[in-house]
Amino acid sequence: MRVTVRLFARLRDLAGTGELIREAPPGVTAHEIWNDLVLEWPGLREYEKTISVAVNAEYARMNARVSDGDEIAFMPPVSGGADPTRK
Amino acid sequence: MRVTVRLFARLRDLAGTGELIREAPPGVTAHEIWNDLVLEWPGLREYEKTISVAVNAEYARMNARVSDGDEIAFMPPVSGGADPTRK
Amino acid sequence: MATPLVAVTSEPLDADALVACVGAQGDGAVVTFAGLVRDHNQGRQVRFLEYEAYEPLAVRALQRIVDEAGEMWPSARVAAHHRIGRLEIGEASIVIASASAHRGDAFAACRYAIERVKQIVPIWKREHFDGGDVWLEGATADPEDRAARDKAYRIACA
Amino acid sequence: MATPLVAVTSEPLDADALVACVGAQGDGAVVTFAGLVRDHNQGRQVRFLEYEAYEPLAVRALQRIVDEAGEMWPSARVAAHHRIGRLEIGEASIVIASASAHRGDAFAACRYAIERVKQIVPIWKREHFDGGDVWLEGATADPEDRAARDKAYRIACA
Repeated sequence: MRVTVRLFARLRDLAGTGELIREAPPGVTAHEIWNDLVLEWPGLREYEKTISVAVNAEYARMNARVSDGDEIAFMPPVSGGADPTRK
Repeated sequence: MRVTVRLFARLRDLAGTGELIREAPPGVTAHEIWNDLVLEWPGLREYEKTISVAVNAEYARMNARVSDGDEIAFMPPVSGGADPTRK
Repeated sequence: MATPLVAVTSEPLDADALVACVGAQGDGAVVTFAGLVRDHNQGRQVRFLEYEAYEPLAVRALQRIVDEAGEMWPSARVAAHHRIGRLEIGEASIVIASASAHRGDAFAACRYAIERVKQIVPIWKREHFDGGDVWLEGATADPEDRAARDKAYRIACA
Repeated sequence: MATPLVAVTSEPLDADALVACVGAQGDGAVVTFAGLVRDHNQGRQVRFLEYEAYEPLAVRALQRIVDEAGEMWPSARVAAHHRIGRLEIGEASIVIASASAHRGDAFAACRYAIERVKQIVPIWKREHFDGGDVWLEGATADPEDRAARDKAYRIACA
């Protein structure tokens, strides 16, 4: 099956792309997709503990199973608003 | 000596005037002026414990001594702003 | 003409002008409060309100509040305008703006200011309702009352 | 066209439009919060900011926040718009408006909303400063995190 992976902000910079298509076996979890990304772009590893994940534009858990055609988004810690955000 | 007395909001309604000139002996206190007003308009008496006083547009105490030409303002409890004010 | 930080006016209030006069490039947070005339109060159908002020003292009291807020939250700048005269339902009788680099200070200073306005600014409202009118009375104004000031500070939850 | 309660937009934000869309005649208090781009951060001279969003999820997260605030302060109605794209110094990246019959609720709901925006809305800012740029990162977004929500509620000091 095929899923669309979305990457945002610094994750996008590290991977050099904000959107990619991945082939994955049925029953794969978001976490397994993430692990594949880390193999390809080791710089992503530092986000292992701090990313959020969404499936089809709804927040999900890393152990969520994804289906053919799903959009899986990985997101670094958020920084909306205007006043200082501590790194 | 002569002083100008200012009355606001319901005090003004009770006295039927917002401004009056009073003759008073030197050394008179704001409280003595108030007492004179209450003699004239007994309806003011209910404000004895809740009025504020200002001398020459500065908050003062009821025992403040006033001078010739001073403006003495007596003010009921305030109700600025917009949302409900409990009576 | 520059908008003054404090004013008592019979003209409609302009929140944007207040924001402009407290805002500066160093600030990350701007909080405004507007108090609007409600169409009901204590079960009465309100027709309109009429505000009266002891103007020179009201302006001084507003300035005192702005200064107090600046002492307590030095990063914040506060402006406050109160309207007087006849106000229709939905119109703003008071607008306060507060700017700070820190949103917590901007919120606290704004909240503190409205609490203090209701404590110490010599302004009164007469409610005209279906069937009559009544002067509303809240707090005995005493700017030196430490307990009142402390209460406003606690409510501001700094 | 009616202003939506929540939005993620590249257009300049309009606080007055937000106030209009939460305001109603029964309300006595309207509180707004605007977050402005600061000209400095952590000792760096900021040139401009660039905001990026995962838009469909950001809109849902804003809606969630508006709903949460409405549950906690049933008298309050909240609207929140976040801007994305390039923002210059002094421009508003977020505007929140809150209306209630009670000023305490209006303040609390507005403050709660901005705290939650910073916790769970998938928006990121890249700071362009003299000499480079850097992505700023704050909180790991987890709308189900009860501790984060409780923290926002405590800060709102209801």
